Amino acid sequence: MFPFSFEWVWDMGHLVFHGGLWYALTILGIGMTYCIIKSIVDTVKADGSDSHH
Amino acid sequence: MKQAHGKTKKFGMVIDLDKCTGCGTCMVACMAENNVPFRKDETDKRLSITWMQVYKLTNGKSYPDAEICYLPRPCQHCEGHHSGHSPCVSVCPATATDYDSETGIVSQIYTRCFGCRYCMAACPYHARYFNWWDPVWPGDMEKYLSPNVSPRMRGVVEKCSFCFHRYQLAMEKAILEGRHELEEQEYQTSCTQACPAGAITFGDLNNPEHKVHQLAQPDPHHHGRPKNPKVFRLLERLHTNPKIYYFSSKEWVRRAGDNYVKDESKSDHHE
Amino acid sequence: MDSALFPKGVQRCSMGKFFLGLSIAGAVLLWGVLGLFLCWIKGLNQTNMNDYYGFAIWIWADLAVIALGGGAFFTGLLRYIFGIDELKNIINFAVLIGFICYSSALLILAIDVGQPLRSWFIFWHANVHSMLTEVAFCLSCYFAVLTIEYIPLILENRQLDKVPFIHNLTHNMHHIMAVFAATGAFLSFFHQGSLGGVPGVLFGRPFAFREHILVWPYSFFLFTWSAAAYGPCFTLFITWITEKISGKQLVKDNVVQLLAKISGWMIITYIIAKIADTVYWAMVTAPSKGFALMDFYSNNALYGIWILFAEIVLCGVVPGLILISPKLRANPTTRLIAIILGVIGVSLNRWVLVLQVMAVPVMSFDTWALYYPSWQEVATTVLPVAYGVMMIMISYRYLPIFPQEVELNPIEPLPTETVTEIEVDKETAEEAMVSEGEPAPAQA
Amino acid sequence: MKIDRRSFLAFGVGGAAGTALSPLPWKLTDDSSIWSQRWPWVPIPVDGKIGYAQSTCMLCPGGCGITVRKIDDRPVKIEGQEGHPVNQGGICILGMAGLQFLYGPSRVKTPLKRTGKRGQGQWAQISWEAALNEVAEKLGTLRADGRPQGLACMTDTERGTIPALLKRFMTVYGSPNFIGPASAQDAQETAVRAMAGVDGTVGFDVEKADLILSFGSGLLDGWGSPVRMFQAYSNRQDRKTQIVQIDSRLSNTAAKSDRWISINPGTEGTLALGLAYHIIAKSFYNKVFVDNFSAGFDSFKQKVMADFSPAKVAEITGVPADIISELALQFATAHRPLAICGRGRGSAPGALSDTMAVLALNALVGSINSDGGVRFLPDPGYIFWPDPDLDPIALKGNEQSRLDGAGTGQFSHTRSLPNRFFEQFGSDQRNVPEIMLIADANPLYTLRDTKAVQAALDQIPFIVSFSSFMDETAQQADLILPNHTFLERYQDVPAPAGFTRPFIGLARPVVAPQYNTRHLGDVIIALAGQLKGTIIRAFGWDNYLACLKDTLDERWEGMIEKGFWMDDHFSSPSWDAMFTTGTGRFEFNGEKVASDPWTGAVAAEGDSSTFPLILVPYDSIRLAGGSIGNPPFMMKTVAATVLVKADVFVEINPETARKYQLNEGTPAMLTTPKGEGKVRIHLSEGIMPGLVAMPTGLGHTAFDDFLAGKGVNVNELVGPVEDAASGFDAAWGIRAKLAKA
Repeated sequence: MFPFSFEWVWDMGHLVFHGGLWYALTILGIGMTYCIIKSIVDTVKADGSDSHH
Repeated sequence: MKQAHGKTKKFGMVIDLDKCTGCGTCMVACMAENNVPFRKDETDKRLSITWMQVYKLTNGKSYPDAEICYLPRPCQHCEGHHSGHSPCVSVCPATATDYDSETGIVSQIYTRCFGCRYCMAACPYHARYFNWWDPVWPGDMEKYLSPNVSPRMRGVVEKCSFCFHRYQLAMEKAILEGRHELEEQEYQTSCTQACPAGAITFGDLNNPEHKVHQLAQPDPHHHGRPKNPKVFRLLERLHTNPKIYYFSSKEWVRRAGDNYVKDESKSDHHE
Repeated sequence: MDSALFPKGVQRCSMGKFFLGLSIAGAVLLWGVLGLFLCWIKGLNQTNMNDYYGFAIWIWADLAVIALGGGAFFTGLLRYIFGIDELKNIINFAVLIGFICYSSALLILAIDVGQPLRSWFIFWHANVHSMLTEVAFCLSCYFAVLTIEYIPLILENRQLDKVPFIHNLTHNMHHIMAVFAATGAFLSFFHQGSLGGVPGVLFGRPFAFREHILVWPYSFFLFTWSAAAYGPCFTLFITWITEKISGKQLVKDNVVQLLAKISGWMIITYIIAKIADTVYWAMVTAPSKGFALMDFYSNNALYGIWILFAEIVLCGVVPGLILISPKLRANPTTRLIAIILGVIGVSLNRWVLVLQVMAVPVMSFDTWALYYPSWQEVATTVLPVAYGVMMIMISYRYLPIFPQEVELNPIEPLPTETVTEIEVDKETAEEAMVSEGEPAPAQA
Repeated sequence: MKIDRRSFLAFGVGGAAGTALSPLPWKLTDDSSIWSQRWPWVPIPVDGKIGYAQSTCMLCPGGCGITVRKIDDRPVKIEGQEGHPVNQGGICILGMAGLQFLYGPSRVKTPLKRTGKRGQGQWAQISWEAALNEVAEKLGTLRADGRPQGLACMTDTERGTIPALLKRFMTVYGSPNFIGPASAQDAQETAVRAMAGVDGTVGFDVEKADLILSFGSGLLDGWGSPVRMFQAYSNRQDRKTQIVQIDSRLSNTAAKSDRWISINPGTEGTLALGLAYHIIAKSFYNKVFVDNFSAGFDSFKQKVMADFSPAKVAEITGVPADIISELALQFATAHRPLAICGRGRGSAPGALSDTMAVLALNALVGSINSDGGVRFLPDPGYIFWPDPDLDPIALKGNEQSRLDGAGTGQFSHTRSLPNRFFEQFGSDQRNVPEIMLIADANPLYTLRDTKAVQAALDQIPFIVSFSSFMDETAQQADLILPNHTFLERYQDVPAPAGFTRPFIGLARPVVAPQYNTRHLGDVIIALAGQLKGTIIRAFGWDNYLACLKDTLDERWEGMIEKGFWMDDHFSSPSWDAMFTTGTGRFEFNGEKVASDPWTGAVAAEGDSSTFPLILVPYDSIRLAGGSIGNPPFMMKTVAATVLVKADVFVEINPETARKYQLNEGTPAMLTTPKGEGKVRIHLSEGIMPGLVAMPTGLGHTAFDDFLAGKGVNVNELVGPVEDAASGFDAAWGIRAKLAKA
């Protein structure tokens, strides 16, 4: 899974396979992080605007 | 540096089916050498761990023309058609079974295996066995366990290792004596040593001086296919490229080693 | 009693009835859990698997539910990537079914391995050349995607939605759902395919082995294709069951017909490819290894040529033709027959490529190996069904799964409720505003 | 702080998230892999220094040399001893599994005294002192009553110092009833005594013969010294030796032979005489031998010519007349032909005439004491103990006739007749011994008609077993005084079965005794000590080891080193010097054989209308025979066409199956005049139609759960048939019927 495990080989198979894997995981990670941060920001903003009432 | 030094080995066997009497000593020799567990009922052969299994083949003729041939089947230590692409090694998801390019031995790492059994599905020879139960040695039988082979826990796959620990012990001894190469007789598997009929020959298929090479005459241009017309390998047509060669003087036995579509003559498949 | 948790504007059965249903399914679930723990504690000797049947009913169930759960990724792909907007009315349910299927599949895998405590070795010591590694990675990643897709549904529960952060999170997740859906489709393509690769790469098993394109056997592509083709059948089938049980129409006919039509065309194209694959395998691949087609279908008590006919013609060509015919598709009875045949067809395909592979002898002196599951295996295989029923019951009761339900089943507000619901009305209005123009499913 | 629902939730979620992000889950995950790799219930074998110890295997009469691999003091594996004259480094399946006997659950770990009813398996552990006192007291009382002949002793060999000590004990005690085994080996020795006057062992020079004609002998199924036979088989191509197997079943031996000749069961002796007919008729016999060194040839010839004509033999044996003549020609013209007898493993003696017919065949072609022939060896004489003094009680007791009638009158050539021993209990109550000592023998399993043996044992008031294992007979004992196993003791193992040179193997302890057991030799000396008087005076040794060293004398040093003593310079005496019959010649018809030996084949018990089929037991190398049973490793090798769960499979020809509407695997009831057993059907083209073949070695009721309760003991279904010429059990099968169960 990681280059430091002993069965790791720097070959096409590993690059393609783990490339795909880490690519997918990155998208999912970034996507969720974006959603959560944006939601916090939205919530805080909304709270701020609420307090003006 | 000597040329022979570091040369890759390809350990394999030639089993003379004319000589094999089906006595089963190889099976027990293997069990005794490799700490193979046993249970009270071993009659369901699909649950019984026998790294070395002896099959009984019949020629299908009626009494009294019936003939029997016994065929011992250890792990075939397939090489596949490229760099250790054996049926089982290629499918193991956790790298728990590996093809050792130095010796040609297909290893099984019990502590790495998590028991998915994909390798068993992949092996057409049924050479792989699953530990459905925790091993139990009754009485004081734990005392005869050999420290050279670790007993397996429940839930992992095991199989013939060509007594790899014997190779390691022999190499250790050789290296202490300042050698890097083993003599042919220094590394022999337990079944080879035990066979009372002398039906099993074991050695380096790559070494023309070894008896296995002379008997099998593996053809390097055809993935080790035997050049000796009386020698065959099991399921040659599947391209598993096994390292167990069988000798038989009987045509029907050699033909039983593979599958043929009806009316297909043997010569047809030599592609 | 729990009506405050119901989606807006829908009617649900009484709490008692709901709990009765839950406890029936729960009893079955407990039976399954018993089998599961027996397998974990006492080991796989509790099953009737053996050294010939290392893969057995669980792996079939695993492959089957993943294929059937394929409706989720394919509907998602159509909805978010190809922009077929009508499908928003069924995508929630497709996601739910997918979530159930995939979580079940992972659970089954966790029971099936001999050493569950170190099953993570499949990730840690991954052998990238193994189809099973590909399955494990894509399966777990895609399960993460399904979870991400299912979370907003949960968060849309009327009470949860009142929390501003949750409300915002739902909104934002819907907003970029296309990205997740695309990732899901990518992952699904590979794990559905690699599941097909699992038997396809077994070059020691001429019954399973298929020729390769690059590193993938034909069965790789056929599996993906068949999951996409038959998965929607299962979504439609479960929708039909849910409608029958709830006694309401939940999805509009045009949506159902659209999905059925797409499924039909997918099935037809798939089955043509499957026939081509079968012919090539029977005429070229298998004979090159010394096997005639009938070697795989004779000399045993179960696997006759009927199974090939059933899989390809009866449960492939037939449902395909029904579903592409506008007239037959429009007829609820023939449509249902086609959908059920489709579900059977893909399950049969997975059965053949798991269990028959194990059954066929390879060495000329070997014998057929037939097996029947132990009760522990049956229980653990039924467990996901009970779990799925319960998941659907709970989700249907409390979450706005079917966007068209309110429209299709208008209810007269009860007089007692009108008094208390003024506040809620205001919320509904807000919601309606928020929902407008959103790409995500929501109450119409 | 106010804990409301929200903060509680937040706390929970936060806690979960915090835990997830901490190292804890990672640590647990990592640990889980370590736990699952070394559960405490999976043993980790202790490592140590590798060493080797050599000894002699005593699990069968083969006498192979073994090398035991040890880790420190712990034997871990048995292998064949390189360079051993008998097995040349080879080993058989049983020997290979030998350690399972040493450590197995069927060991009797300490002296046991029966507490429940006989055979109930209720025992009290007692001390050696108490056990010996009890036996000595019983022996003393019986002797004081003046009935020393009421003591009987049964062993499974008559050779070596242990049987000699037992026999000596019996003699000084005053009983003639020392009962040894009666196997094919004993039948051969008896025949040689009758025909050649030689009292010794019989060797078969399989390594040098160029044509081996086996009359049903399972050379690859455990006959003789099995490893030696395997080697002779596998090397035969190098020597251009042909092996012809005459057998009613395609046994492993038949399958691996160059030619298999199927024959009606039980008619092997008839075929041998049929071959003799051709050899005599065509004057192919060795005239030098026949004319100068044999006697009785004319009457033999007359008999053969009259009663064993090709047509008649063909009819009886089922072997076509042309094959008989072809075979006779092949045998007579071979350079070094050798005919071998003893059915299967050779555990049953068979009719004396069958053995004599085969010996006569060898004699006709001059294959007696020649290279590649049968060798008549003198007993390896090394037990030269002074004759003991006998007191009047002993003298009187020894005058009584043996209960089995062996060695006297009509059975003058035989040594022991265990089948007769048990049979005669019923006829006269006074014949029942009062005390029975059983060493290494397991008659309740190995003798035919198990039920009758059980009934006989039931009548014996006091049974003492010296078995190392809880075998069938030990289970019926009143007292068990367990011997060390062969891996824990010294013992001489003379004359490996069928070996062609005078030979004594030596078993040496490869491990200290694992349990509270005692060497049988020491127990005999101790018992003699308690009985005092002339009895202890006959045993002038402190212990067994002293006795053994004393007996082996100058051979001892070499044997300790090499593991065996072999007369390297031995050469068989020439024909003119070897026969010690009255005529000094080889007697074709035997000397002092009471009834006419050439009466033809023994019929199977039972009438053919009730029992249309014939049950033939068959031996296989994967099922241990004799008094011990299969160890667990060997059970793993038993095919699923032989045993499934508790059901044994009988082999029948598909033709027979069709006739009785049976299929592969059908459960059936096999009935014989002696009993019935639940079996299942295995169809085989390797068995003659009309026969039912059943494996020996199953159906144990003792030992451990790995062996007991599986299949049927074929000896329960087959009864003995007494051979008129020798008293041996001549049964080779029994009539039977099969019906769907």
